[in-house]
Amino acid sequence: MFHFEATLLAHLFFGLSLLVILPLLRRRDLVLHLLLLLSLGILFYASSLATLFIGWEMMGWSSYFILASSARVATLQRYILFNLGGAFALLGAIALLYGFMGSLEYRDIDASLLPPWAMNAIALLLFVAVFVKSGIIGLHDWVVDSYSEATPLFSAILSAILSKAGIYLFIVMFMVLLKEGATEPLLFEIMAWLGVITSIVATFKAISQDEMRRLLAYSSIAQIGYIITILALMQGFALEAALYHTLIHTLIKLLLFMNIASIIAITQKERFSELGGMIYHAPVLFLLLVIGIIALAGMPLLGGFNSKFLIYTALLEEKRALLLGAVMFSSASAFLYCYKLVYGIYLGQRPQEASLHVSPKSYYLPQLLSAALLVLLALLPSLPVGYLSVIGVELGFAPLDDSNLFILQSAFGSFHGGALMGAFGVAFVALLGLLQLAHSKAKKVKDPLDISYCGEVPRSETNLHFGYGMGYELHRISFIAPLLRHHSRVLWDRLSLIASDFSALLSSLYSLSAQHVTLLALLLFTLLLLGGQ
Amino acid sequence: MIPFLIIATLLSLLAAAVMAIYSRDPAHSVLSYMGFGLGSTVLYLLFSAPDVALTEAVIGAGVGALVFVVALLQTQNKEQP
Amino acid sequence: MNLKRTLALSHLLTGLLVSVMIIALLGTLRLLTPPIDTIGETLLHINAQSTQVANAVTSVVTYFRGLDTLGEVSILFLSIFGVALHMQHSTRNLFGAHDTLLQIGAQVLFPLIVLFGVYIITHGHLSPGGGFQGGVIIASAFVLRFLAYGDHYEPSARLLTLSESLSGAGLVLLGVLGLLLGDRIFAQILSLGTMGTLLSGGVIELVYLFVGLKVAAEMTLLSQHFIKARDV
Amino acid sequence: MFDAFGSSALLHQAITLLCFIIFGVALFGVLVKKNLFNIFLAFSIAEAALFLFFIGNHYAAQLQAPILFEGLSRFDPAVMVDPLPQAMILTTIVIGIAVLALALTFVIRYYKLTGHMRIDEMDELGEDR
Amino acid sequence: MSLLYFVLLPLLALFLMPLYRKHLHIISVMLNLTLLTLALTCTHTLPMVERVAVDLPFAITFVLERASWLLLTLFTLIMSLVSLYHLRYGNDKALFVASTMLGVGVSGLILSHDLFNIYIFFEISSISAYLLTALNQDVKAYGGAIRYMIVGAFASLFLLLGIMLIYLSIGVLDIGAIAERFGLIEPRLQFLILLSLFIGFGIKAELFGLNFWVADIYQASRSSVGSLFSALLSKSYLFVLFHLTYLLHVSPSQLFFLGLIGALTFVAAEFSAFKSHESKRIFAFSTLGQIGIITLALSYADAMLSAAALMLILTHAVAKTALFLALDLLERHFHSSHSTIFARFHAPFLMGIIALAGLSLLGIPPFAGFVAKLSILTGLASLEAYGAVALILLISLIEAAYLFRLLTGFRQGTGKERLYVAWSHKLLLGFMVLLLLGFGLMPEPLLQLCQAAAASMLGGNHVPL
Repeated sequence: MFHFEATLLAHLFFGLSLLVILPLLRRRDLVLHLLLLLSLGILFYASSLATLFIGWEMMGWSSYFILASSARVATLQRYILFNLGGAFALLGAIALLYGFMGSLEYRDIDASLLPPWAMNAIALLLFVAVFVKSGIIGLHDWVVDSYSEATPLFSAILSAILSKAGIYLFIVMFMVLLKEGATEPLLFEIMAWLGVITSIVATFKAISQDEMRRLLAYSSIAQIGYIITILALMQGFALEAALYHTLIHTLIKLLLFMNIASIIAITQKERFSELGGMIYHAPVLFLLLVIGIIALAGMPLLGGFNSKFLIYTALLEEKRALLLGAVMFSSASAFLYCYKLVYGIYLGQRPQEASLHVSPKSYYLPQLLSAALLVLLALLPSLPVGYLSVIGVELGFAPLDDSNLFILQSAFGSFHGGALMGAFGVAFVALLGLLQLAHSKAKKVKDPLDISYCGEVPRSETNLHFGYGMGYELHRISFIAPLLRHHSRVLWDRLSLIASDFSALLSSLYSLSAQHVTLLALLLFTLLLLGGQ
Repeated sequence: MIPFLIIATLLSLLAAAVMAIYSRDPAHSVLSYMGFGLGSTVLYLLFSAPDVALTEAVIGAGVGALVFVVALLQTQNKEQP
Repeated sequence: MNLKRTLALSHLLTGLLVSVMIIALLGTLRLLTPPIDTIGETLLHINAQSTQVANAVTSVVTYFRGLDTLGEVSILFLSIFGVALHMQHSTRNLFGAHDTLLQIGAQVLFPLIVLFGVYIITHGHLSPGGGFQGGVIIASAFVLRFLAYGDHYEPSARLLTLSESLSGAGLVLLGVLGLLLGDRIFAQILSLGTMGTLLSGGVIELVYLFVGLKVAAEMTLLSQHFIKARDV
Repeated sequence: MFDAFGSSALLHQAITLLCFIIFGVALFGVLVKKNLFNIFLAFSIAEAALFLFFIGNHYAAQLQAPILFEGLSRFDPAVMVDPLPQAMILTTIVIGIAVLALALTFVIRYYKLTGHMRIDEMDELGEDR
Repeated sequence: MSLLYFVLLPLLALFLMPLYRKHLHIISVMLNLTLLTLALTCTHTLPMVERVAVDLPFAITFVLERASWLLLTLFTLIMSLVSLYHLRYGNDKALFVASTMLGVGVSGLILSHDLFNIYIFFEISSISAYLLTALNQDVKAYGGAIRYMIVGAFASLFLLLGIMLIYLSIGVLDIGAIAERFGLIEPRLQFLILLSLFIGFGIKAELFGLNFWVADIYQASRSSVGSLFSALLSKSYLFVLFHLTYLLHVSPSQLFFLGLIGALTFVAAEFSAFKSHESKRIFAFSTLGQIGIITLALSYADAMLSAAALMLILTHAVAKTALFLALDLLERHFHSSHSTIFARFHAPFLMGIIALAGLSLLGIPPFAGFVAKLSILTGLASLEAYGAVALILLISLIEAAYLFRLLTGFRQGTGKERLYVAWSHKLLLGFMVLLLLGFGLMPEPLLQLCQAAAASMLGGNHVPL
């Protein structure tokens, strides 16, 4: 008898949802947002597959209707089709399970009864559902489009919360319900590699974006790629690393998207090429963003490092050097887009004609909240570990050591959060001071037009800051450029084109004259009469 | 004798049907249709179904033909203005 | 020319299809063997006891399968209603003839035809014929007057609809009465006469009477609407 | 020469054959004629062919109409035609005429609205209309 | 309580029309509500068998068992809702006559157990459908009605052929008696009879190969009429078709063929809707799609799947009625039913209704449509028909694509007109959506009803004579 009605895992995911959605509630579309929250509650606290599916689908359509107020029709089509595609895959898996179990209650499911082919088929279908929701490369088009076309606040919800549903589904299905099933290990191997490939490709795509929210969308995809990779190891330690990263990523994305929402509210601009120099106008936002990107990059100063640390050690523990290398490569490349984010918006030259508005004060609250939590987690890295361990134990894995809140333990060593932060903070301040000293003598440029090189005199509308155009050169690198092309979009577009051609053909059948309709009926009659004898 | 009559009537019904359906002149069609109705009345009589014969005569051939004639007249008004 | 050829080809193919179908159909129908007994024969057996009606077809139509007849009457009603609805009629008669001879003939024939129709209806249980046939015959008397008098003769549409509706309602009520007093629709709630006499049918005669009245009104309406249809 | 038809089975075969030829001719008309008027006429004839087939297959030389009169005082299936098919056909004829009248009403109205009644020129329905 | 009242009362109301010709809309509501009450009072006396004419075996019988009761209740419910909807629009004689007769026709179709009687009701419902199609009295309406009549005449020819052949070879018309004697017929002839009946009912039940007329007819008629067609007409023919199929013990290969036809209906309809921009055509295609799924599910002759199919019939009927009635409101306002009108108005309540009913139609939780779809999928899975599961799931995506495209109109576009929706209409539409939501959240009672109905439909509903 297994009861899963109100586990800590569900509490964790639902708590994160509350953390994100409550500060963002607005009068506009309030009902739909509450429905979304309700659907998340249903999803996380379900005790039968049918209820789980109800939550999953409600989440899909309520977010769709919120999105529909701002997104283009093509984006909406993509959003709902991908989401429903995933949902129907889930439904297929549920139907298949029902065929063997005769019940949809969690407690009646016994995966050890499944024949291997059925288990693998179910696993594949569930993979589709999880991958679509997480935006694994090839299935990611809808993520980027919808994040960039949603209202700025809703992008935060989409990225911080809804993208985690796939992870929850994976944990519930594979680590709880189907743990006993004889899934082919190769599938998880493929999944691990898909995750890491996703993170690499998405990272490079993020670097080459010109739109702020598209960049963050790709960054989300990349981060979730890590989580997918680590989950595919199917180990207790990996599970906790994944949950930790989920927690951190939620906080980071809430912070960053809200930061960008503020910027959009102030400037009404979405692109790096139209922005710059915002530090003079909004220094507080700049500081918050810096906290966010330090955490995002996984540098050892803020909470982002903790989860990266766990991920690396988990991979090490499983002796997956190749995966580790790939994750590290992608993680290191992430610095580039972090840089673009901070430089492109806040530093550099300020566009001339910019007319600025005031950012709503309420946008600061979620940012401050998550920034504070990120700092706290940096100081006390083991704070959530106890909680996560309990979850791990609940799901049947060994607990982590959390005896000292300041120290994050792992099989390959540990670090002291407070000390590390202190050390890095001192080093950072020292470095900054040195730089300040070195630059104090530098000549200040009065007018950006003073710069000239190669005989070119830039005109006043020429944007000179470094964020602009950064990442374009990636297109010229022979082994990266193919990654940046829209292969999957071409594929899906072609598929929809085929469907619509087929549709045109069939619908012409439905505009036949009555005579032809009777002729066809007669033909059917005759053929059957001759064939059926 | 009656079988012979039945076959003969059926054959003439076939001719009437062809005339009624494939004639280019609607007037011929309607006339042949009436002929078809009368022929089938005869046939029903031969089949010892006087009730059906009477019905066919007044309703099938009678009302049917009336309806066709009137429809014909109603739709011929504009055809040659 | 090309179009013509396509047309000819499509006709040829259609003809081929139809003939193949008919041949296949006939090939199967060859196997048709008459059944050992049919319900029609059973009905024929019990007809003498249960209805006292000389014309077995009538007893089947009105008594054994009275529900079919009710359905048929309502179909007729529906169809005539549709015709009346979609053919707003004008006063202009399609046959605008004013032939005095025809008018005199119509005057003479009118009562005779009506009488004949009434005869057919009332003797439906004794001889061939019945409500439908008689009704149409009565209607034909009105149509004759139409043709003869052209624009100057028009039976009151209201009266026609009223008599149509009321006779229909009478038929249904007869059925309901059968349900309430007897045990089934169109149950014999009247006493039966002896076989072969005019008043031998009981309810059957009433059914045919209502049907006849209804059909007469309906057919008159139908022809009136068709003949006087207005141009749009 | 026609004595062979004395056996009712053969006669039934012949009736079936001819009725279905009429049926086929009418069906062909339904499928190829372009004038709505002719199409409904063809339907009416196809229906009539079916009726004839049905009634004809219940006929046999020794059978009388199912009506009592002077010479006949007892309902007996051995000498009378089955009354049920006749009742059925009687009903169906009336239904057929009712449908026909309605159909022709629609055709007339259609003609008065559009000025034609050719089935291959009916294009008022379909996408983007 | 006689089953004949379901036929006689509407007929009486029709024939007495001259007495109250100014209040037909009120009479219509009263009549339909009475019939609904009558249907509900029959719950405890099921199954009911009534011999209509004579006491000998093989007379006309009316039978109300669990399955036909479910459908009868549904039909009277839908008729009541539609007549309540029209209450605001005052007296409409043509609508009253045609819709009441349609009610008579479909009730008779599912009640009657006599094949020739079924033919009569078949014609009654067909003719009322022709009249309903032509209700608007414009070119489109007449064009549609003429098309419909040609196809319908063709269908009734074949149905008649089938009935005649049955009578010619076994001499009975009651379908129970036919089932008893059907084995006596020569197999090839058996096949021909089944085929003729299939063509006759299949055309009207809108199955693939025979349904290319459907979109035009829905487009030609009013939206509110579309709800009657979609919820009542096609479902009743489908019921009769499968009733006969189960009773006559058709061979597994023939059942498989029906399932194939169902699948084809589903696929072809959903794909055709994908490119359509006329909302009535889109809804027509979606109806066809659902009919395809229902046919597919029924063709397995399995208790659980049949229950699911009945459930789908119920939920689809309610959802489609809500959608069509909402569309009718729009059509009356914009005088168009092109899908662009969905982006041209602002009326939150109406938009909510359309969206929620659309979700139920798609089988998306938490609406009743989902329960039906889930039971169909689980039923198919437990029969190991995984191909069918995959097909339904894949093609449902296409359905989602076009339905959601329609719904996006609500949140897009500028310069929207405010649309006034009367309170009575809000109540009515809200009731339907609540019904869907309620049965989506608490499906158990309805599922039990459907299971009982499926059992009686499959398990030799052969009522003892």
